[in-house]
Amino acid sequence: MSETSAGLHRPQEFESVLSGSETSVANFEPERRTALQHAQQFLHSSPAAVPLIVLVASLVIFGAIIGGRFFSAFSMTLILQQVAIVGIVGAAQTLVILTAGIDLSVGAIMVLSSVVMGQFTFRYGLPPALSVLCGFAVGALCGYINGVLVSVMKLPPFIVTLGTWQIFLATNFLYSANETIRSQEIGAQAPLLQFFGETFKIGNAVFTYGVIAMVLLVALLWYVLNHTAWGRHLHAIGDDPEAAKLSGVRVRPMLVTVYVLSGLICALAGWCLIGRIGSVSPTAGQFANIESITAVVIGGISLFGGRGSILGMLFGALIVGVFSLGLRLIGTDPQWTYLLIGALIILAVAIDQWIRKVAA
Amino acid sequence: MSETSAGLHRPQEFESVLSGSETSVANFEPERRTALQHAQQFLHSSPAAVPLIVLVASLVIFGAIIGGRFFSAFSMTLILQQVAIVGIVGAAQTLVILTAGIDLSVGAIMVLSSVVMGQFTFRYGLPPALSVLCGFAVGALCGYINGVLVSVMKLPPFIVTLGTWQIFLATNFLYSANETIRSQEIGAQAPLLQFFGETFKIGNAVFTYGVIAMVLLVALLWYVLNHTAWGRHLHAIGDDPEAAKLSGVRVRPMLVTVYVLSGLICALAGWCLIGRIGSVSPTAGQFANIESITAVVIGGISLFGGRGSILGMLFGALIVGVFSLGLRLIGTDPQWTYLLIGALIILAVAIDQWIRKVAA
Amino acid sequence: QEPVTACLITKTDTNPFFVKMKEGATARAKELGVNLKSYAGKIDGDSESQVAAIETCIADGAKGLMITASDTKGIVPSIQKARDAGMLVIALDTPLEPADAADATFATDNRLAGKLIGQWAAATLGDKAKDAKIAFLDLTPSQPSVDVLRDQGFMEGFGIDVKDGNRIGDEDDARIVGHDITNGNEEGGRQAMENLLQKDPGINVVHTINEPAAAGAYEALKAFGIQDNVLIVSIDGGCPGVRNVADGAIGATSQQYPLQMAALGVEAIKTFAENGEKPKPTAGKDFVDTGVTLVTDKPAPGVESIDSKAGLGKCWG
Amino acid sequence: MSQILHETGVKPLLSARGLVKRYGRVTALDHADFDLYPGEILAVIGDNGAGKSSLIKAISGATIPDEGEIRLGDQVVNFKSPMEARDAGIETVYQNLALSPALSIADNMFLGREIRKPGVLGQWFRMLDRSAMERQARAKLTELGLMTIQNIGQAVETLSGGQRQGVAVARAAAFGSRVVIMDEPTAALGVKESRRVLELIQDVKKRGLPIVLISHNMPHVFEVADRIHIHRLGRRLCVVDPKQISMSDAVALMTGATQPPTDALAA
Amino acid sequence: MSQILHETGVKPLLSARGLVKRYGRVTALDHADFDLYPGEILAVIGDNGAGKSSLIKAISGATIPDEGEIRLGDQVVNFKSPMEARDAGIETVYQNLALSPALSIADNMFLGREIRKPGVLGQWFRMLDRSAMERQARAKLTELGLMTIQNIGQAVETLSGGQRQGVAVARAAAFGSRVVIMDEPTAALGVKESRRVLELIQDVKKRGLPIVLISHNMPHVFEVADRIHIHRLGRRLCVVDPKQISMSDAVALMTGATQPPTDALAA
Ligand SMILES: Nc1ncnc2c1ncn2[C@@H]1O[C@H](COP(=O)(O)OP(=O)(O)OP(=O)(O)O)[C@@H](O)[C@H]1O
Ligand SMILES: Nc1ncnc2c1ncn2[C@@H]1O[C@H](COP(=O)(O)OP(=O)(O)OP(=O)(O)O)[C@@H](O)[C@H]1O
Ligand SMILES: [Mg+2]
Ligand SMILES: [Mg+2]
Repeated sequence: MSETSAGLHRPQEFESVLSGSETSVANFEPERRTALQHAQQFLHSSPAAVPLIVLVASLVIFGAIIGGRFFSAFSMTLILQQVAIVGIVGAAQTLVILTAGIDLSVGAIMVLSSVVMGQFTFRYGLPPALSVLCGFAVGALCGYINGVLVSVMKLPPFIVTLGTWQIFLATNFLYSANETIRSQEIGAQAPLLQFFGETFKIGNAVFTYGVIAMVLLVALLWYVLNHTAWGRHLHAIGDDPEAAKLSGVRVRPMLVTVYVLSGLICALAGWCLIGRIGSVSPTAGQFANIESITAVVIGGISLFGGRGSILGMLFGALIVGVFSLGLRLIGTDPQWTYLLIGALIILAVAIDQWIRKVAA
Repeated sequence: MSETSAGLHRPQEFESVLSGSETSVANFEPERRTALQHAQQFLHSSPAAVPLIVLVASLVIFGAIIGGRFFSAFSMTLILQQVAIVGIVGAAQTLVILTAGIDLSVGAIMVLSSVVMGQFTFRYGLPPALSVLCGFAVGALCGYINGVLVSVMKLPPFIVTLGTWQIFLATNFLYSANETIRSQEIGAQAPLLQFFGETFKIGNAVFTYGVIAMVLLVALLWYVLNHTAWGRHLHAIGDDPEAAKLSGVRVRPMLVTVYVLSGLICALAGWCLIGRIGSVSPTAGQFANIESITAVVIGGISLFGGRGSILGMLFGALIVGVFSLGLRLIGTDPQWTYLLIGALIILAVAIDQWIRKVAA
Repeated sequence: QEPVTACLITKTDTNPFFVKMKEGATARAKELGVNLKSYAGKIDGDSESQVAAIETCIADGAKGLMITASDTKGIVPSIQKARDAGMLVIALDTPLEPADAADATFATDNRLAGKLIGQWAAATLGDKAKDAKIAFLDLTPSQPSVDVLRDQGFMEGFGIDVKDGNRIGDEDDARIVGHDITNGNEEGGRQAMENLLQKDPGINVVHTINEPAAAGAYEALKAFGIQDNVLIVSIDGGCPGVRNVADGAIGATSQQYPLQMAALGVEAIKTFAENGEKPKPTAGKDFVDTGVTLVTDKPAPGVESIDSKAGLGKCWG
Repeated sequence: MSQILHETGVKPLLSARGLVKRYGRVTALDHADFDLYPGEILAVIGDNGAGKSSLIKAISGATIPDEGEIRLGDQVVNFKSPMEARDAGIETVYQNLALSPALSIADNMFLGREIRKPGVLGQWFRMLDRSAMERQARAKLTELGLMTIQNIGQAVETLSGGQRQGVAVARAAAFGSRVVIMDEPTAALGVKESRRVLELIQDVKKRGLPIVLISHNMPHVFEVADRIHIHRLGRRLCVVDPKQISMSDAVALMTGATQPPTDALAA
Repeated sequence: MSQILHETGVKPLLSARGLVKRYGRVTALDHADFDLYPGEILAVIGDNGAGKSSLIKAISGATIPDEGEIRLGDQVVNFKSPMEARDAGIETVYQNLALSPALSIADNMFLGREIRKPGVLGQWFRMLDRSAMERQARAKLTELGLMTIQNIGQAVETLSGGQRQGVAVARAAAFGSRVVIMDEPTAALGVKESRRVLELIQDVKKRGLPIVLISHNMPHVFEVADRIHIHRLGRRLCVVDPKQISMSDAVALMTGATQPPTDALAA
């Protein structure tokens, strides 16, 4: 092993044999794949499949138990109406959770925006369209505050939104002075605010514009998340923010954008909320954060970010809707619904874990 | 670079010069440390110092504004009484959060245990002492369910406890049939259940046994966490579970133990709750999870596990108590309290982050 | 001399009913020179916050406190502490259990309020009352006493056998389509109405626990296009509710008087602080009845009522 | 500006002067200098913690130095993010790889420089051209002869460590237009895999691109480097020519066993 | 049981037969065998992904193999956790170190084998004897001459990569009573730091303990190993004697360029 400059610019001797080595990378294939493994493989590659299957199964089961009262176009569209708000808020929550964050303040932003839309119209006499815009602006501002605290100050999203949840909610109560604006007044003076509550029928099926808004929003976000660079970047951030930054994703501005977008979607939910309950009430939407997280979790989206499909969230919300209506129609105590939804949440992640483990 | 067997068992030639290399490891010390850096260093090394400082500062400020009505032995001990339940539940939460988990079901376990203590005595006529034991058993069981789902099934704690929260709460309502057991009855037939509500006076200071229980519990856990192997292992698990496992910590049984312990502590909180509100009410404790997490966060314990002191949690709970009582005595709208506590949460982590960043 | 301090503790500070109660108390306190502090729970059922509030009042050296208890049994020991500290305790709106745990109770007769709308609904339907289909939109799963009193009062008024008068849900009258819970807000009202309509689309009478729930129910009926075939009755008498009566969304509502309750309470505390005199209950009842009036624009024979214009003059919120 | 060990007249393509970076109490870079000339392979060697990674992070925009100046060609540059450095033609393989585990190989290779569909779909709906990206990714990987991956759409997390390293190196080699930087690309690799990476480095050099290679493997360094930058205690100690110095001497300098001769010292 | 390349009569201290470990679709160990004789340094070499880490994880209790048998001395052992392997005297330095960043050096060294205070405090209150642990930790680190750490109470996260590796190696060397296993202990280390670790390995051997060393660095392997276990495609391909085989031949075997002679083949 004497070292001379002649030895430079030449590989070490033992490396010369490499030219003869096998060129294939070590590659282990399982002996044979069972049907179960095939199923796992399929479920692994399509993250929204499990919630879809659960949804269909629960529809069938409740349909079999309850019969036509449940299994009608009318009932089905009723579930859609009941789920619309959670579905829209869930879309906002999905964006945030895909970046490995969490937004506990969604419900507070929603109700604050709806209150602004109502109060700006009735307290200050602004034209409804302008008030709606102001509501969106407030939603965006709330989201911006969350986004800056998370991305620029680098604070954990759970804690940031735990704090802003209380702040936005208190602001809502202080600003609104707890005043409800009546449905009849809104209907008479500012029907635009109730736009998303308007219904139309196709046969027995009854739709509201709120339902349409939810479906379009989810479809749009699905497209954006899966077919644009922005969507890929969002997944990359949730996957590993450091890696995303180093491979050229502008993490900070992206995160701010995501939270602002989440705020805007919550404002949209606030507008739909006025349509749904008719009036503007500062006490509405108290459980929107838990309900939206529940939809996301049952929809198979990972709380650690980067994995899952927004369609799964929609199915998750619908599963909760089917259970709620189904159990009420059977006539069980409402507490049984909570109990079952709790079990469903745990089951959903357990299945998800199982698929991931075996099909890794 | 000819290779002969004579060359074996000898270092490569270029490595022979190493004997002359500097023996010190590269060591950078800052030119000079400012007072600020010294302060950061101190705060970094004692994680409970910041909340303690904030606590003292808020006591002084409220004392200055409100005067003797606030700054009296009576008021000070009143804060302790009001904080006792949150402090005890916060101790359970601290254990779980130190393992990088989170327990959303603490409040539900607490109230379910208290209902079991009450109903077992009054519905089935068990001796109160036995009912209390049953309450503890139920708390331990709930914790065991959480623990098994988290450690054996390897599901994320947030989702597990989101699910069990709803399950335990619904069980509580279904089992209790929403019945409150009146204080008078308990006082007459089973005063043991109200044990932790009994007061004793030292001068103007009024203490309940619940307060004593909280202080002793926190002191005990502080000792266990810092001066026993078990405590060190718990920190190691929160820090990096994989590393902990490989360096010889029994992660799975430890995690189950932690959740069971958390359940037991919640049962203790349930017992204290009976003492505090006098009666056994299935609707109590709805906010215990959020309040305990708030105390933990303000106390400077990292939600990512492994870092922070249980004393910080106690100070965090007291800070919230001081703010609540202080603002109520000033007579502000309660919503301002929520708003300020929200801001306090964000401030607390921001400070924590700053200390960690600069003193790293 | 230091001004008299009085405390007002409500179930929440977000429900308009309590907001107005607070306004009434504040206004009267200002007139009388009483220093009023108000507290509330975070949500309906949050008894711990109320306990903490009572303790604060004791620490604050208040002369009296008014409370709408979230947990009418559970709060009693804390109330006792306040009384031991020499305070006058007045239960507002919701009687404590036992009622004599407080020095006085200023309340609406909730069973009567329910009975009035029950009678009105029965009278308005006339013969059709025999095969009415009734939906009950209740408050929460825990059946708090207001819920029970109003619900069972309505049944008495309508002519339904209530069985156990202290329990909702043990009735077996075929006219009852079902009960669902609303949490007393619009959202819950709408969803509960939808669920019950799903059970039986022929519902024609809806008893609602309060006016926000009624407003939500009305939205649901409107979406089903059957709002004109259904009678909604409610209890509260808040201004939005009375206007809903005027607009025909609510058929009839029993109006209660929270501002007056609170104002009377403040006066009682002031009197007590000055000469130690405690308020006396209304003759024939074990509480000070602050009155209840049926408000409707379609008066029914045999049920005394005022119209919405008169109701609007006395409404709150 | 001294032009160490290089023919006078040729200007450095990428250079840095007086870079300082502090992390709390640690000074990772202590007035470090750096020069990379066109077409060369520059190795950077030094003890653990000497500040090599910090140096290339500062140069590639991954961290912003507290002090100092960086020049690309004739211009002073101030990269605020890795994106900006990339846009200026500097591609980096970081010590910790910087791949997104759940994204596919193609997605990873094109992260931050996605190709959109032509026409309305791409311009208005900003739709990604998946097939074009996959085609190009496959072409680049094949061209570099680095690996045999069946499915270009499979997630990076399903690849072996060696394959992942391959993807990262291929990405840098394929897209770097002015400079390619590699931080310990062979640290976790086996003999065979390391050899492939070294061959790749020489391929990239043949395409005329200069390369910065950080490595602890002396035989590798002496095999491929044109010049060796020795980093010590947060700064450039000296630059040596592997043809004129033995490995022993380089190691002695790097570990502080000897002091550099004055003529090799940096400015 | 063939006793490959070892005097007949001496029994292996630690051996494994037919180990199988599957991860989903990947078979990391495919009927792998293993033998370690008393007092020897056994190197394990192989391509990336050959299954070396999986092998030592199975032996040290970090994973439970799906099939196969492990013997320590004469006994069949079934380690359910790293703790059990440790209690049996097998200490391991894992590829990813396995230190807890927020705990101190002393806490890390004694994790899972803490010393309690003597008397009532320790027995009843289970109080840790901090000063004893710190004293012993310092003594062990100094004895092994591995490093110059000022403060034994400082958190591991404040140490450099080399220092951390040092703590992990020192822990294994200090507490291993029957076998010490090291998985790529020098992969991220500089020349100087690597040398220290190699010296340490030889020190441990002098104390009579057998060592398993996984490494991709051929010169290092050939310098210290008594026997070389060549791992390929999830199983032991053969065991060779570094005194009788050249590096080139070993690399050729490892990468599949040549097939092993039949007499070196494992059972
Ligand atoms: N993000 C950071 N935060 C705190 N300290 C850091 C950070 N990055 C690097 N350092 C410190 O800066 C010094 C230089 O680190 P750097 O990673 O540049 O060394 P290196 O020469 O690349 O070492 P190696 O050969 O081990 O990769 C080290 O002491 C390290 O601990
Ligand atoms: N926990 C795991 N889950 C899934 N696959 C795994 C896991 N651990 C190892 N593998 C797979 O098993 C195979 C063998 O891995 P192993 O880490 O044992 O290889 P190695 O020889 O140590 O490689 P290297 O030299 O890169 O460290 C690889 O294909 C790897 O991807
Ligand atoms: Mg480095
Ligand atoms: Mg390995």
